[in-house]
Amino acid sequence: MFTEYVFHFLSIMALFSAVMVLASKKPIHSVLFLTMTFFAIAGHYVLLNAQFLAVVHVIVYAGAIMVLFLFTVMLLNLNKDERSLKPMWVKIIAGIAGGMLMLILVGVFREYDVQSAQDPMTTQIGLVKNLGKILYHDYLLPFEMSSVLFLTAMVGAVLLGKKEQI
Amino acid sequence: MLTILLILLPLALSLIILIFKEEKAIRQFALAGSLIEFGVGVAAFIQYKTSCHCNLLFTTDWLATLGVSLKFGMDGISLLLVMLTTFLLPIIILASFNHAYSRPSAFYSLILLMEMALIGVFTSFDGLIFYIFWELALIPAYFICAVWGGDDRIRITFKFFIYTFVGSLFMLVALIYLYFRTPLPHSFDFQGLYAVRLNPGEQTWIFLAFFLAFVVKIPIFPFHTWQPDTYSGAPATGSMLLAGIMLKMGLYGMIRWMIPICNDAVQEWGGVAMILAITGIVYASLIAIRQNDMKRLIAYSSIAHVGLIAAGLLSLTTYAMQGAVIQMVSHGINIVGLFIIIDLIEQRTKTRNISNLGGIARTAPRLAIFFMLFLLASIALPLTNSFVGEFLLLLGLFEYSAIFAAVAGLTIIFSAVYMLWMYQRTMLGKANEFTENIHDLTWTEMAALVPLVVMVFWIGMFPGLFLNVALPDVMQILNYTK
Amino acid sequence: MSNLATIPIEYYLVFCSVLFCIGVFGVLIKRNALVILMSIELMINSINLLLAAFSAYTNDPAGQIFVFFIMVVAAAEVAIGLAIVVLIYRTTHSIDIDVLNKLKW
Amino acid sequence: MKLILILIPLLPLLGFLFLGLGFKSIPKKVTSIVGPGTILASFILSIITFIHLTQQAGTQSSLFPHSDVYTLFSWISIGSLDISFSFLIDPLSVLMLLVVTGVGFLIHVYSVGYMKDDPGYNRFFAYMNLFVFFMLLLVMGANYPIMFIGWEGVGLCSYLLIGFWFKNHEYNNAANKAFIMNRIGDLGFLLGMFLLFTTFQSLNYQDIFSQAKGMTSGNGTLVAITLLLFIGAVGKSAQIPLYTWLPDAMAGPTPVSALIHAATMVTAGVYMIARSNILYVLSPATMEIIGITAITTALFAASIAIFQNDIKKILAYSTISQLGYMFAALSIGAFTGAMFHLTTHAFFKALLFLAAGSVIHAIGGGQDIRNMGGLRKKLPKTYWTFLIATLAIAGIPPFSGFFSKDEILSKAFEFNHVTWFALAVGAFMTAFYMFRLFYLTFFRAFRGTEEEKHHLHESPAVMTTPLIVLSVLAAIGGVLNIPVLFGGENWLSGFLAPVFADAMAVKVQPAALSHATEWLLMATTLAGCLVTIFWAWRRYVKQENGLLPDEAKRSLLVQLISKKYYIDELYDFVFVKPSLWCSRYLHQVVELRFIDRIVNGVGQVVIWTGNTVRYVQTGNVGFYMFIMILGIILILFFNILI
Repeated sequence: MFTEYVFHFLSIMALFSAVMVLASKKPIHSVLFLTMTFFAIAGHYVLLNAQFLAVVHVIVYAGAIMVLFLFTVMLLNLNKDERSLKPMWVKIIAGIAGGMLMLILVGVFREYDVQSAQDPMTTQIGLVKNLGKILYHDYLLPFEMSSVLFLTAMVGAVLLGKKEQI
Repeated sequence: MLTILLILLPLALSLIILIFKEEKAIRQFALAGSLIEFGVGVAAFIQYKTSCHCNLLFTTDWLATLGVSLKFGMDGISLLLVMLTTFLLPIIILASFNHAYSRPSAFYSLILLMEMALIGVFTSFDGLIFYIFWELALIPAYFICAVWGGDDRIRITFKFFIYTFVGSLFMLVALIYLYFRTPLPHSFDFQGLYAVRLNPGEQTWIFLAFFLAFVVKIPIFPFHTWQPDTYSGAPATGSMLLAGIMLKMGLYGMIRWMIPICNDAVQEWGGVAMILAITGIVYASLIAIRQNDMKRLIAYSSIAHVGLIAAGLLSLTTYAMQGAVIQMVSHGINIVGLFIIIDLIEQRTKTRNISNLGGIARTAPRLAIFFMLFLLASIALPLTNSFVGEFLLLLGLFEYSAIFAAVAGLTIIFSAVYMLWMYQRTMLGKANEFTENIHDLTWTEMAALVPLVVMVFWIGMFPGLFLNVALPDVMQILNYTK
Repeated sequence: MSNLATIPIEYYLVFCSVLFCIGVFGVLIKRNALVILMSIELMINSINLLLAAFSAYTNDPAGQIFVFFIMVVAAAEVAIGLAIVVLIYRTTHSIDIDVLNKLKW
Repeated sequence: MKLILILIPLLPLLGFLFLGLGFKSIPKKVTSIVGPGTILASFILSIITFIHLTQQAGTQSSLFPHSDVYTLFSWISIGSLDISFSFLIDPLSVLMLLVVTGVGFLIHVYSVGYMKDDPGYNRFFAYMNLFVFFMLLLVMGANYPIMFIGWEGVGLCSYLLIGFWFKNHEYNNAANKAFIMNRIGDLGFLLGMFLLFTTFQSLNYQDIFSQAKGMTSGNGTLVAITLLLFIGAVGKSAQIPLYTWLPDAMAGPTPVSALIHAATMVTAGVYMIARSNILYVLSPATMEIIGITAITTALFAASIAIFQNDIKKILAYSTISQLGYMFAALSIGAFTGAMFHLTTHAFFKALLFLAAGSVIHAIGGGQDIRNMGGLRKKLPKTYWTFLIATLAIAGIPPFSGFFSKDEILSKAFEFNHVTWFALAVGAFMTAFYMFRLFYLTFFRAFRGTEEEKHHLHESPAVMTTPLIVLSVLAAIGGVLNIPVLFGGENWLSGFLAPVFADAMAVKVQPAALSHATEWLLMATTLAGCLVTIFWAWRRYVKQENGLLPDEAKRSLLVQLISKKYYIDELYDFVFVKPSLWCSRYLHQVVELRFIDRIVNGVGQVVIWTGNTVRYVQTGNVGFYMFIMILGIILILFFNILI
């Protein structure tokens, strides 16, 4: 029962802060609310006994990505109010679209019948040890490749951010 | 092994040639390379004739999970066409020496690449590989025409490219469909594709898809309109490659893929297709009568000739099939000869218009003699190569339907009309300001033409060698239709 | 823990769908490129979570590995994306996507 | 023996290759030896073959008596189609061999003189040798395809030689016309061959004829075959409706007209039908068609000849008319008569042409007989030889033409009186126009220009010697087949009998004529001929003003005839113009405006679509995303539905 409460708490927190990301007028508020969402999701990971992911998630998202967002907002002084939101009809259409998408997603997933072979709370696959084994054994090449990807992204970001014309 | 060498050698040459800078070196290298390639072709021919009849097969897995293997080989029909390709290439290269093409290394590299692709088309025994080479051949052709062509080349070449490309996409669809009908594990191997049993409805669709691809390439009326434009817009070398060898791809495709795979549909719809082809013969011949551009005239005559070949193929008789095979070779030789002649005239007089020419026989008699020889060959005079082909084609057609043969036979009248008209207006009569001071053939030019003439008469007088090479395979193809 | 305490996977499905749709909604209504990027992060996260959930429920580590890789890609994406935003801002002094519509027909 | 047979056609071919490849570097003297020399050698070899054959006669026991087939190599061989390069030697082909090489040799010798100053001297002999080669293939071939090789080959040489003086486009047009008309016939021949093959599964004479022997008369397939082959003969031998090329073909040098367009090539059709005699005998319907065509041609061409003024054109129409005689003879089954007339015709018509050439040579190029006259004194040798030839063609005994024509006429009378009458009228007309030509050319005063008059001279010996030899042949050629009536033994009939034996066995023989009837017929025709000759003499030698009739005064019919019945114009109007128009129409309208427009239209539709649809790319990212979401929704939605 306890886990269920935790689940509901985390879910509501995530959804609330997600909505607030959109509702805030200032980008800086959005960023902060987004950080909250991420923490809630990290909680979910813990709940699924995926500790490794939880840690990585916090480090990458809350640590790295959010900092990037914050830096961007602050350094460029972007933290202005949105002068004009999109017109109302766009919002309505967007709402309808998003709602329909949700309905359909839920509809699709309803068909899905998972045979839970494992209690998610006790599964061991999420532990660092197990994941590490798999990551360094079965997925060694992609893992190494991802470092190349990072390198590329880094070079790209630096090049793009340079002041002078390339 | 020789088969794969035949494919790889031009590829290697086409890459190596890019490092040369000097034009002369490039030309000599290209010529020498193509001659070596011809030597390899001859070696393959001898090996095929003397020892094995083993199809000179080369197989290695490529995309094993997809059932695609690099399977190359040559049966008699492929062998003849490969021989034609390797034989014509040095001649085409030699004939291009008079032109100062810009960026020669790229030009000759493309020519050699094209040779590789063409040989690939003729030797691949795997559906997907066949398709890949089929499209690969289009790329060098496109660039040769689009970069070194004449006026309005971009538009013309684009039309040519899109037209033939769209046609071949249908073939790809057909091949993939067949692929999924092969028993598990799926395979593109031609034996496997032959073995697919299709119901009549499917056959018709597959037939249509193949037919569309080949009919555009051949080309058969009314899908031919890209051809006269392309021939007249392409550089001389490009026209020779297109007309001499590339047209044969479509006909070869018919023999290798369409007839064995959709045999019932060919029998059912062949009549309609033949009517198209035969209409094309008369239609193109009639149009050729009034053409003023020599290249266009030859283009229309070529439509008539290949129309006859296609009609013969579709009649599914042994004679016509044999005739088609031999005529493919002959047509390649003759049309390259004619294009060389036209090119020589154009170089000397700076015009291709029949109305501007005349009296060349007086100023350049050797040129006139060679022109006459190729002309005779192309109007199928007995003892020249085309006669053997057209005789067999018409005989086969006659077995299928006497009416078809009679109408298709009109080509021998019409071809005489337009060819002699062209000869008369260009070679005979009085010389004018264009033709007064032209010089006769040089030794290099003769060197390009003489081998062609030798082949014209060799095939014309002793066709046995060539017929025997192809006969067993023709019979085998026909067996699929029974 | 007993089976009674287990959270049905449908909960995760619904939760993630809702989170995803919020992200979609955000993408649709916002004009600020930064916030749109954030919304995309939201969507990615909802998917990550779902993957992890399925992985846990079916005891298949591949799902979690993929989450890991998605994070890698997302980090790279954000880095590049923000760099582009910065660049755009520098050249146009705006990150309003309704203004950034030069790339058309 | 085989070697000899190979050499017979090979020698002219080698001659051609030597002269052709040697081009202009060969001195004229060498050419004058090589050119006729190869033909002479072939002629000698032909004589050897002839002797060989006559000695062998009777000792043969093969299916095909008195014949040998010599196979050189297999030409085209696929399945049951086995065409070998083989020669058939039987009386018929040997007769043709002798005619072709013999007359050919004389004409070659003549050409040495006639073409002496022509810049294309080597080329001329090269073509002539090539012609002889193909003609020999035609007559020696043991199957239809080999005959067809020769058939087309002689057509080619004819084309090359008619257009020999290629600077003049009129000559070239004539050459083209000849080749194309021949090609029309060739298509018929080709189709006939196909039908033969599909019927008999072979193209060898022996196989076909031995099978055909067993077929019933009037068999539909046979009729079709023979008709198709006859189309080929019509083209090659200039019968109605494909005759108009022959008069135009006179554009070539005169020896060419003599060799190709009188003595040999144009008789190929006759040879072919004689060769296929058994097929024709079994197709009475075809025979009737041949008969009608032939008699019409004979009379029609003769009537045109009466009003022509060009010396060579008259001879050309005369050739057409005489060929009509030969076909008429074939149509009534008188194969020997046809071959006999072919032979004598080769002699006297070659002679006529050569003599005419001598006349033209003397005048310096002019061919209009209205500008000739009085040449009897200046050109005595030509005059006498021409006279002999004219008498021969007019059918005056004892010259060769009399015997051959008489044989045809008497056979015609056996067959059908109307046929006889028509042919007899034709004979009278022949006598008339030939003597008109003769009188106008050689009698009365010279009517040409002073310059021409000054130029007049007898031709050199190299030209007159062949004339004399031919005139001897034309005079005594009749001995080949002197009828029983004159105490002869019909040698030629006996010689050729084996070839026609099967046909004769099948054919219903009408009752032989009594000697009295034969005498009567002979007398009738002879009298008629003499009367017309006399009339011509009255009109063209005696009557002062009748010499050059005023064009305007001519009656409508005469004008029609003198314009050659406007057949050329008719063909131009019915065939040439429409096909040119058709060509233009197809290209301008169907090709460019219709087919190409559809093709380009497809491209334009694509471009238009692209132009229209690209406005969807508004550049508004929100809009793109909206569309994307919509797409996802739709995909998922349909996924549920399906």
